[in-house]
Amino acid sequence: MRISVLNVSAKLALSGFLITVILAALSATTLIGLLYSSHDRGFNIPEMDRVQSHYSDSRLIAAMKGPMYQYVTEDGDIDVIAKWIADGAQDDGFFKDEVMYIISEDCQKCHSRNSQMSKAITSMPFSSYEDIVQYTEGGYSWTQMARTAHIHLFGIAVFLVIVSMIMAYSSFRPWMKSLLISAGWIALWLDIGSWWMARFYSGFAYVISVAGTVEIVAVCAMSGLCLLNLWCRLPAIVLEPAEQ
Amino acid sequence: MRISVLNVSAKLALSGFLITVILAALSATTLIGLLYSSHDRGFNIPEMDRVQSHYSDSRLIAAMKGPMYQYVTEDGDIDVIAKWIADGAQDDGFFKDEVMYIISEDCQKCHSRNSQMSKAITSMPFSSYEDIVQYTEGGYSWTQMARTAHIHLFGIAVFLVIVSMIMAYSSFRPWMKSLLISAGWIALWLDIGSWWMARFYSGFAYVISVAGTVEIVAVCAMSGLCLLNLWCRLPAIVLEPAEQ
Amino acid sequence: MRSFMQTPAGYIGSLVLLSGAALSCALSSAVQAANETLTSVKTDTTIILDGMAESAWDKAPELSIQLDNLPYKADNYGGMSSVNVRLKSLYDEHFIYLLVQYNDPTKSLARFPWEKQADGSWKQLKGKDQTGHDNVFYEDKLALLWNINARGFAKKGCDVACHMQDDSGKINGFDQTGKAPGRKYTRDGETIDIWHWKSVRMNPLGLIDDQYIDSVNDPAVNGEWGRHGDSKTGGGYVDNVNAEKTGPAFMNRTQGNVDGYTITPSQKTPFVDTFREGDRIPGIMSEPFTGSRGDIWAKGDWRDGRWTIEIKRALVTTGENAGVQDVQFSDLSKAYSFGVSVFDNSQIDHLYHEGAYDLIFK
Amino acid sequence: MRSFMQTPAGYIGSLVLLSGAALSCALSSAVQAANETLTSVKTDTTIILDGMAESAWDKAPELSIQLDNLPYKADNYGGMSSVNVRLKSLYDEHFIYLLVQYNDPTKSLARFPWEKQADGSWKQLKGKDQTGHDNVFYEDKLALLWNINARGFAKKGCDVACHMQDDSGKINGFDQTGKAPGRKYTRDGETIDIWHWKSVRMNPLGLIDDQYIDSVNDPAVNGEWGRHGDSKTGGGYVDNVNAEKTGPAFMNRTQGNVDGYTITPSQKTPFVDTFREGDRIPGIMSEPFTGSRGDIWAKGDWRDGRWTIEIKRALVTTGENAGVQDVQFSDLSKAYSFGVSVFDNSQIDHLYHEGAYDLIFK
Repeated sequence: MRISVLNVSAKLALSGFLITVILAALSATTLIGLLYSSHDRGFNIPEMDRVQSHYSDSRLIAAMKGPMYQYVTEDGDIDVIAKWIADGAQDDGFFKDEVMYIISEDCQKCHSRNSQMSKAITSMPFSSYEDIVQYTEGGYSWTQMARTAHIHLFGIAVFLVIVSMIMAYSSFRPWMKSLLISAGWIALWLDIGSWWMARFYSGFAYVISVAGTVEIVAVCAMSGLCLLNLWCRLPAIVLEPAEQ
Repeated sequence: MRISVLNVSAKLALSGFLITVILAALSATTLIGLLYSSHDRGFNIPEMDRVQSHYSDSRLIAAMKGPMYQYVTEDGDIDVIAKWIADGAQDDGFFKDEVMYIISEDCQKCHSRNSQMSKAITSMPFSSYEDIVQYTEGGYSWTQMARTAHIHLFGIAVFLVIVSMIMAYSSFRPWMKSLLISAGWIALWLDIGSWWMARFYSGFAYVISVAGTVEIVAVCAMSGLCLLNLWCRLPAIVLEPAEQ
Repeated sequence: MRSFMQTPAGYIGSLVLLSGAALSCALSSAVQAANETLTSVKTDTTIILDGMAESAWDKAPELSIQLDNLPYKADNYGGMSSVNVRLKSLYDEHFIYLLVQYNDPTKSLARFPWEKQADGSWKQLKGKDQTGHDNVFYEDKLALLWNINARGFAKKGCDVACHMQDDSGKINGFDQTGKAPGRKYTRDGETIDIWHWKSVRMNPLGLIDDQYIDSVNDPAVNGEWGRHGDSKTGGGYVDNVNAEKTGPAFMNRTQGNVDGYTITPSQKTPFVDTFREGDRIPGIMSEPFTGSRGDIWAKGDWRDGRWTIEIKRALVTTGENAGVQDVQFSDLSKAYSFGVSVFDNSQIDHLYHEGAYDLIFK
Repeated sequence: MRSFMQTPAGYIGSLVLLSGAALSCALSSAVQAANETLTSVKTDTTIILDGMAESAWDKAPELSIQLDNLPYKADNYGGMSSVNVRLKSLYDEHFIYLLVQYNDPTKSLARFPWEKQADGSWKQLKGKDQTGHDNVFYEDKLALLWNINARGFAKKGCDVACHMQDDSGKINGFDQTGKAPGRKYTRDGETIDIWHWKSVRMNPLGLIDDQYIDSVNDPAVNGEWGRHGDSKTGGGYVDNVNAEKTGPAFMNRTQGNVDGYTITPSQKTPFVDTFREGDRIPGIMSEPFTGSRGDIWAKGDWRDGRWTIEIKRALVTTGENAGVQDVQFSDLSKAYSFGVSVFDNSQIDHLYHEGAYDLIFK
């Protein structure tokens, strides 16, 4: 069976689905661009340091790089604190001499139980090791990960199996079909798996970006190719030999 | 038609789907284990009293049994407040004499607009009947239930119909296919229905647990069996006689 | 097994077995942890109350308690926001002994002293907060609360006696705005014993102010609500102020004592002004309590940023109203619930812990 | 191309190319936004310092800065909670000029005045807050802070010099409870220039109090910590109080001047009490600073709810320690970071903005 031999109604049904999937993929891409760039409108290329920060940085570092950046005296200060966290965030001499100095210069004025500054955050004091260490764990928690993963895996599985099956019954060469279908599923697992792995090694942020890109490209490619196959005559070069 | 006779592309498409469903089911199980246990990492067995409290207790009682338990003078105090809620949580003499006394002794020191205690929660005062009554409704409200149920029913229906259809066209014995497919759907209805029923009788928390377990087992079993059927030779004992 | 699994009934059976196993695990509930305990160990050595831990204390196990809560934010509180208190206990045939140690960077003794001004007049130094209580010119204090028969004390600790202002500034219906952030009282018929160690007023005399909390919850009955001193036959504190209230009435015979921020009977001398600007004279005079209120002995010593306090009391007291006002360690197989609190140069704002601890005898 | 795409390797290659392109875009990082700038424009007109903006100012572009933060909540602060400050700048061969304008509904000048009481005695009016600083009987002030070489100033502005009490009321380890909510000091070897305009004490003399911040962070070294007046050869403020501290020592020759809440040299007259109840006499006397501390000229005028202040200083100063204490506009191609702050009848509580602004010359 081939989708090209379906009746017109069925072709319309599949086409509606495939076009909607492409629109949804564009929306998702837009969302990712907004979340990982400093812009709040338009289509944006995600900024790698933000992706990395979201998936692997502790709340403390993410805040210093993000919303609290204006209060950081120099970028090197963030590196000092990141080094301390990477070394295990211990209550050691380095913490007392280096980290607390930066915290007291850059954070404590507002992050203090008694602060009366206009932007005081008395509920999140940074006065002691105990106050600070709770913001040093990086990336997704187990609960966040489990919640986000189950929603995305179920949701993506459902539309991707339909796209894949349409692709499987298109007239393209078998290697093209197998390649795109496999790429879609494997990229999905790599992407979501890396959300979690980035917590342990920030390099997985690159896997997230590449796998996410492959995922979007594979979905859009399959949808686009199937649409062509439904309504157009295709050049022989892309078709399965039996179809030529 | 049998799924075992599909072309390789289609087998890849279905396999990607089935593996993703199993991964998603594992994520959901992890999430449930984290939500209903006292742990914040790893894979956990849900604790029954937490399940029961989540689905049937009011927020006030759930807090007194859970995170705020250390501030409750005696367990009997929880029963007094539970009785008041069971009787309709009215602004009556019982409320003024018994309930407010317990609230003032056990809660108000921190739950007060002006509290300066170290653990003050000024944003959630318990000073008056109006302050308190909003935390007395048990379990899911109609709105919460309608919202949560429609999301889960639509979402689960879509992936479960695909899993079921793949199962239906597998080579297994008809009774196995019918059993697993029925178990999946019936467990779903029992599970979500009990979310609501537990509001009236907390024993339904057991139904939620059993039905949820059956649901997960059925989905994973169908997915696993279909994967085997797609790529392996199976022993005759499990196959439909015509296939042997 | 094969034939069992082959039937629908067998299959359902397996499923049920599986879910049952999962469920039974789920049903096992967590065990609640018991209170942490301070173990009192029998001793046959004489314990000398001098604020220094002799070797006899080495055999007593230590209980460490973190105090990191304050009941209110005094606007001029400059004290510690958390402190770790370490406790040990010994006992012999007649007495129980406690050793209390905690770090406090400041030895605070200047409790409402008189200070001579540039113009020759005298001024009593005070630093009141928004509730009218001092956190600047006060003294270091420590309180141990022992449950006598208060409901919930074994679980919630001192908190059962603590009543803070409600949203309208009232406690039990009485407006306390600007008067007190909270008051202490129990439920009807319940009492709690307080061992209130005061570094200025009682430490020089080697005593603790033995107090208790009962259910008085009306300031017309008692200005301190449920807080009372134990029954006494004599002794106590008097403000050191002349009839015109313009200066002190008495002074210490030897003014060189830097810790002398109270006037003890042996030091008491009529005031003669031969002082220079900035000189200080105690604002209070102390005489030893006699009777039930003076039946706990204690001596604290501050050294290198740390208070060490040794305490001694009869296991069973026999003073007036001892049954109501004092905890009685009459059954050494029982656990006795207590709480501990530190006042860092503060009149009422105190560092406390949540819950209660248990004292047991071994 | 056709044959390339036809092979599996070619197909994979295309995919990799695509993702690579997306990724390289993703790696490009965002450019940080520069500070907003105040542009100083060259003028050949003589600017008259009178607190009124002549037409020469029309050609200078305006920078508007919103100040809407306060460092602490003074318990008797009644001033503005936000204000918009508008700045312009001109320069000529030797001098830089600044025009500062902001709305302030109250002209506050009554800085610690003496007031005659009903019984004929004199009382100096004060209204101190919880930190011992006045917000009731004080004066309107403005401060411009110019970076000399402080790390981070170009990004964080005045904040780099600001140190507030920590949770235990300490700054750099020194207890500041009841003394000051915060202190100003820099890191070792760094200084910041302060142009501190004071409407009562210096405005009548047409000067600004030229100060600076250095790294002194110990009150034993300097009671004002890092804050200092520039080096001076004479002049300054003296409290107007008699030897008995019961009343003023001097008064203004003509008492009719409503703005006369300081006594200038030309007005200074020994105090003779011919006054009636409620009459006021300045609590302070001012003489013009000479030397580096007096090398900035300024005049402010309050009219219809708005302060207008004109300021003039040499582009390059040459007084004692000018290199350390003064910002030097020696390279007109450079950007000079600054911050601005308004004190609405407040001794230390000031409206400030976050970050820094840049002055450039065109």
